[in-house]
Amino acid sequence: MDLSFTAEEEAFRDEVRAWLAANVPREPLPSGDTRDGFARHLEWERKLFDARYSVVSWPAEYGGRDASLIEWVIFEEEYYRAAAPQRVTQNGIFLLAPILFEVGTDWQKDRYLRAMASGEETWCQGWSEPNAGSDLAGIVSKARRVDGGWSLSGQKTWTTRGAFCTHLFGLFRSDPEAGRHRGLTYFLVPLDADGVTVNGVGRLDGDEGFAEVFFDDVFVPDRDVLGGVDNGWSVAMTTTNSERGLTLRSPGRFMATADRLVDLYQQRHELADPGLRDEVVQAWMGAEAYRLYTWQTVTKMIEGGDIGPDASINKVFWSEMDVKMHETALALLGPLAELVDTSSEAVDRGSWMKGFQFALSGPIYAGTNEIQRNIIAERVLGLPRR
Amino acid sequence: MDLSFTAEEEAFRDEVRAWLAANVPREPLPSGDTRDGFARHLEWERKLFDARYSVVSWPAEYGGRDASLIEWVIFEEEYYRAAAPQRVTQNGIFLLAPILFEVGTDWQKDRYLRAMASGEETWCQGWSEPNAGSDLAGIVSKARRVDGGWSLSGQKTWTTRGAFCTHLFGLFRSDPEAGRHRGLTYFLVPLDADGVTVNGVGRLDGDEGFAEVFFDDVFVPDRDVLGGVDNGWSVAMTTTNSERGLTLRSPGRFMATADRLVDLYQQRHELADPGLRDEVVQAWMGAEAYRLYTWQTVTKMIEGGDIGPDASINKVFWSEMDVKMHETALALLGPLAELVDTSSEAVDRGSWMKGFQFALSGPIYAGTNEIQRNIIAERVLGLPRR
Amino acid sequence: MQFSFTEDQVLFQRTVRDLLAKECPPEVVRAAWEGEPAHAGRAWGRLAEVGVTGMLVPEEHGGMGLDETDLVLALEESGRVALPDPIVSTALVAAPLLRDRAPQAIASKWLPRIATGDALVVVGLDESPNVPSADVADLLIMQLGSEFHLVDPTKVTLNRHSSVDGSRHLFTVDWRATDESMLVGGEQGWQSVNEAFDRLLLGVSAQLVGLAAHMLDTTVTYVKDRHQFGVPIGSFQAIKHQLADCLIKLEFARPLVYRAAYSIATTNPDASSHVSMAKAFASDAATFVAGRALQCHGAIGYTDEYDLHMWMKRAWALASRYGDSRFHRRRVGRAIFGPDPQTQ
Amino acid sequence: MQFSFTEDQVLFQRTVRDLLAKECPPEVVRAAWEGEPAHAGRAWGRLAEVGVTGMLVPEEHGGMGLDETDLVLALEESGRVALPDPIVSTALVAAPLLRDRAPQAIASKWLPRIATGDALVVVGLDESPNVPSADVADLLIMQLGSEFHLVDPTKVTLNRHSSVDGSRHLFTVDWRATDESMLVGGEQGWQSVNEAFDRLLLGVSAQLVGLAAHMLDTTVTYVKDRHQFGVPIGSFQAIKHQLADCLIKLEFARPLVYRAAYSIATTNPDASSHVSMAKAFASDAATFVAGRALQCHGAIGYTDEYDLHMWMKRAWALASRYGDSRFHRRRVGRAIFGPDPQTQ
Repeated sequence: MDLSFTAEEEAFRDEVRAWLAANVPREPLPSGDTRDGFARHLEWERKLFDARYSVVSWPAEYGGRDASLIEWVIFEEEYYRAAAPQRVTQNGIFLLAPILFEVGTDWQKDRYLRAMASGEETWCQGWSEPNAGSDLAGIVSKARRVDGGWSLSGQKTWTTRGAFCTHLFGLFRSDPEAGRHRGLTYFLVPLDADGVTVNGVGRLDGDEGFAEVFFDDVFVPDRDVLGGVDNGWSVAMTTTNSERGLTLRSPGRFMATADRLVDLYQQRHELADPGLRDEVVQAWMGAEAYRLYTWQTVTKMIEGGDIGPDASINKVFWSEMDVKMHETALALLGPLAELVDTSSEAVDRGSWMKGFQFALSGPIYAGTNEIQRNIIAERVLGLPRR
Repeated sequence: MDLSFTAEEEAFRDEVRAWLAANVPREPLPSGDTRDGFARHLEWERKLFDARYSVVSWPAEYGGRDASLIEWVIFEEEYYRAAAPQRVTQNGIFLLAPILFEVGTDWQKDRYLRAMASGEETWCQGWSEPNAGSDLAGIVSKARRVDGGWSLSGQKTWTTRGAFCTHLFGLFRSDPEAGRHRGLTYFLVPLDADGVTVNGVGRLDGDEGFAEVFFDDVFVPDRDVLGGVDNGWSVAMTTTNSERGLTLRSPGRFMATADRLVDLYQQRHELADPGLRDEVVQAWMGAEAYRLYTWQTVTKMIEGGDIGPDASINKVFWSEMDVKMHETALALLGPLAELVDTSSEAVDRGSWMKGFQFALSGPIYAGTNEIQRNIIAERVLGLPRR
Repeated sequence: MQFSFTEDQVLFQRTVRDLLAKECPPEVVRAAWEGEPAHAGRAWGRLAEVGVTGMLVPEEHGGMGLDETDLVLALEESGRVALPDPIVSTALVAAPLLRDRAPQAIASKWLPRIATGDALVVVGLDESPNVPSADVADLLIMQLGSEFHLVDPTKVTLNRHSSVDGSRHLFTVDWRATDESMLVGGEQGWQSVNEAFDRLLLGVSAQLVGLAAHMLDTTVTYVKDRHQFGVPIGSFQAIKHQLADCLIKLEFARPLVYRAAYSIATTNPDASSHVSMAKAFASDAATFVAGRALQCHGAIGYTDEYDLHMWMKRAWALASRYGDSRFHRRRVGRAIFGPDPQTQ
Repeated sequence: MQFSFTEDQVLFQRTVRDLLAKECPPEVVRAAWEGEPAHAGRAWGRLAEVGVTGMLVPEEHGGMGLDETDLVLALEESGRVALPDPIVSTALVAAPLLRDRAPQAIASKWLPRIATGDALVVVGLDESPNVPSADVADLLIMQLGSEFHLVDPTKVTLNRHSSVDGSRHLFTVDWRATDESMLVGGEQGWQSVNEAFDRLLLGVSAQLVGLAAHMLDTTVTYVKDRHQFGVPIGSFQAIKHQLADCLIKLEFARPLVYRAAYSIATTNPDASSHVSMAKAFASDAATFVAGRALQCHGAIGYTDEYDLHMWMKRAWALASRYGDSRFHRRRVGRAIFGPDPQTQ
């Protein structure tokens, strides 16, 4: 056990911190889940890429720095500490790229990774359908064999930032005869292909960040099948682990929230209930626990271990902690909690209420927490399925 | 809506209060769930009976006062406010008697009710078996037809105060061919009958209050079948409603706990976390909510309504509130919480820790809270069974 | 002791429910989100017709001359449909304030108009400087310390604020007190301010219960209908237990709200404590149900096309305003323990 | 950055686990309940043989000369079996106190005996006047304000107190300080007291994690086996989710405990905060798991014939002693916010 950082790691941290201090926009960007904000975020992503900070852990040939997992976590800690913008490229970088590295062809890697890292091409996830949410095996969108490739038809829904992205990765039913989890294939699809229609859908937090995507006889060449025909389920489960696991929710995010909550408490504590101090400390400790748990996981991965269903433990913890932290903040705000404007009365432009609403999506997306608890009980504790 | 009491009701309250003030033992009796304590409690029950306070709502011919439901709740409020002893006769009076009144024969009522009210005969409930807990339909103890009656064989378990009582009421399988809920019969059995063996079992709170009861070819005459042969399930469900409902947990109990908690807070608040004040107030308000909910229920019953599955809502609420109240008390005690002796250091002779352990049985007995929530969801909200 | 509503009261609740289901469907709430001022729909007129706005207005002024136990169920219904109109302010706060404190001339001017639905009266308390629906008020009654003043809405400047609930149109009101504008002051003034606050709390608590009931109903319907893994998701125990918990919270908040109505109607000396208990339990019930409703809906609940979010946001706004549940536990605590020992 | 135990450390944990499974089965805990003094079984001798008691004793005194990260997993195992012996006090608190503060003669007298298992040393802190296992101590080290004193157990009067955990034999110790008895005092004394408290917290936290792990394991086994409604109760989602929650609490408490061990071993200036976080999370995890374990067992868990209750009660005792989770959050709060603003 050694919880200190090497001189190289500390130097990397200093370098990242200095660059962020010099480059992070002074004023927060508009939400990346709106059309205008998305474009503004892409400018920032480009800046990150040019400084080789957009994908630090990737190989240099795709725009990365070959950074270690430890350096990656350090980068993320600094990124959130600096209150740098949300990554609108995250679904590509964190969900698709790990699979491309694992099962993608050389053609696919060369074609897609660098453009993803630079933000030139942006990816959304096409998994959920109107009748396939928690039960992904209920997917009915079809892939029909045609000359030189496949023809896709059907509908995807709740596609985050789907209205602004250039590409979609998703599952389609390629063998209608096969069982629920079999006969699915994973495709890479440009959203400007003929037959694709994208409709933006508003979210409860006021952003237009969802989309419905319709496929009407959309041609996809064979080279854009990822991980083999009819093999989509096992490929998708790889993604699920990384979506649920540490990659999408780096501890820096919650440490930054906890620090803001401590500041808020210091501003508001004379007006607020004395019991809230206990909740603020609990939130702060929760972020610390999450940080340590992550270091444990990172060490395990470096030592060759696998995250596996532990990712579900992780996901339930951070998603419910995130909700709780924001609830504590709203309690500190009391009657001001509802204000979401930029007046002097509203605290932090109503960002806590906005953040609360965003946090509420945590226990739902990437597999609801009900599904995660089933996974923990069945795959980790070994309780019997029904 | 009229939340005031009539002059008669107020007079009844004053009379009860005065009698209790004059008669409740100054020193708490030893626990009624021990052999010695049980005997001491029976002395008290006799005193109550002699003053016609043991079963105020029963007809005068069985030792009651024909009191209204409202007077009964008033009596209970005063009883707990006076910190009067736990009722060791409660399983007979609150669980069996309502059924005797409803489906019992005249012979049964004359034979059993008065002796029950006086504490001369004491009743325990024989439902659970080693493999029939939440799933009561899993009962396997048998009743075999014999000349003039029935022969009982099998084992009952977790029988509260079974080691000290004189009689048992319980379910036995009279028709082995019938389905799970059918073919059960409800019997009244003296525990000194030939073939009955009772073994006391200790509980986690240190009392010997459980028993296993073994039946080896025990003869019961036909006149001690309650509610008809093979009709035991529907008879039992009547009991379940009253066990889960208001009769067993009168609001006075929680109001008294809340008042003690307020006192404890006033003693300890300088040492305790400031946030505990909020919890103490919440506990006090919870008891108040329970009291009002009970008045609503009582009004409904007086107006001819039925409690039905609402009893499950009631049971989940009070049982979890009771645990929470005791947890708050233990938090107020902090490092002294573990002390259960009579030293000056231990607060209230460790009664909060004892009460905490007792409270923990609430979400388990009389149908676990998991079963209760199923009932609420299926029978009140109408959600589909699986 | 009789803790139930009369048959007439229950029948009246049913009338109001049917009326609001027709006149205040989700599209009306959505219109308020789009900027349509509160009171734009036909609900107000119909509520006045059946007697809701004038429930507390004396009969000689054209009202029903009834009390808060008659009104509370109608307000619960106004919560159930997330009515954007200032019904609590007009019917439950302003009407009795004018009834009890206004000189005859003023009472005769405004009370009949409240009863007929022709006047919306909005009360602004110091406690909550963001006044909802001030833009549609025919009369503003503004608190200034121990005083209430009658303020002509045409003579004030309004500044719009944004609530997370877009159908709540909030304003700060820039107004000037004059000797003529004072309705009540001094000792009586403080009493009026406290009464107004308590009434506001009662009304908001009733609405929170109605909001919670609607969210629970909607979710029960959804989980019966929505299938995953080949079965309705409402057949999963994890869903069942969440919704059972919602019902428990709701069922134990209700009697506190009804008791608060009774205590105000009977001028119980503990009425302030009673409304605080109601507000605390109703706030917690509504925010709890909102959270579980969203979770049981999943992604569809997270869209703004689906109506649920409008109810959730109303619940968040009302639960946190006018004292959240912690605030009201502190208020009840002062009744139990005596003045706040903030020093402990 | 490498947050894991070495292969040797994990292997050693396994050795200790096997040893304790054999030498401290539930019957040993039950015997302590029946009044058998702690340390009556063979576990202590075997723990000494493999090096647990002398883990922090320098090699020149016959110990292993290792650190807290080497010891913490063994202490977790001592919690898993609810070991009644004073292992935390002897191995984790007394040994380094004597090592760092005692004059050579005293160190040479006691440290080798700790390492061989011949001496049980019990440390009594002012914070917790009920000292467990004082009746079996070969040496008492008693705090008096800023001082620690070495006290001969044959020269004290012990008064027994009862814990809800009958296997915890608690005593108040009536003793007299003399000039000769003082081990350390003054500024160094305060430092020693704080270090001793932090070490005690670390040990208790590790035991709480072990207790929680055992209760969860036991419950998982039970719910797989117990059938109701024709299926194992562990197949019900309501049971699954409760136990999933237990695992989550446990898994997030663990890294805090391990980090606290590391921080003490490396004399991190924030070590006190780190042990407080560990104690808070471990206490909450253990009491949560205790509650869920009982609920998932139902009535059988409520009997004293079944072993579960002994683990639950140890968990309740250790969670509430030496500062409960609220106490430690306040302690961490002082590190975050500065001195307690008790006046806010």
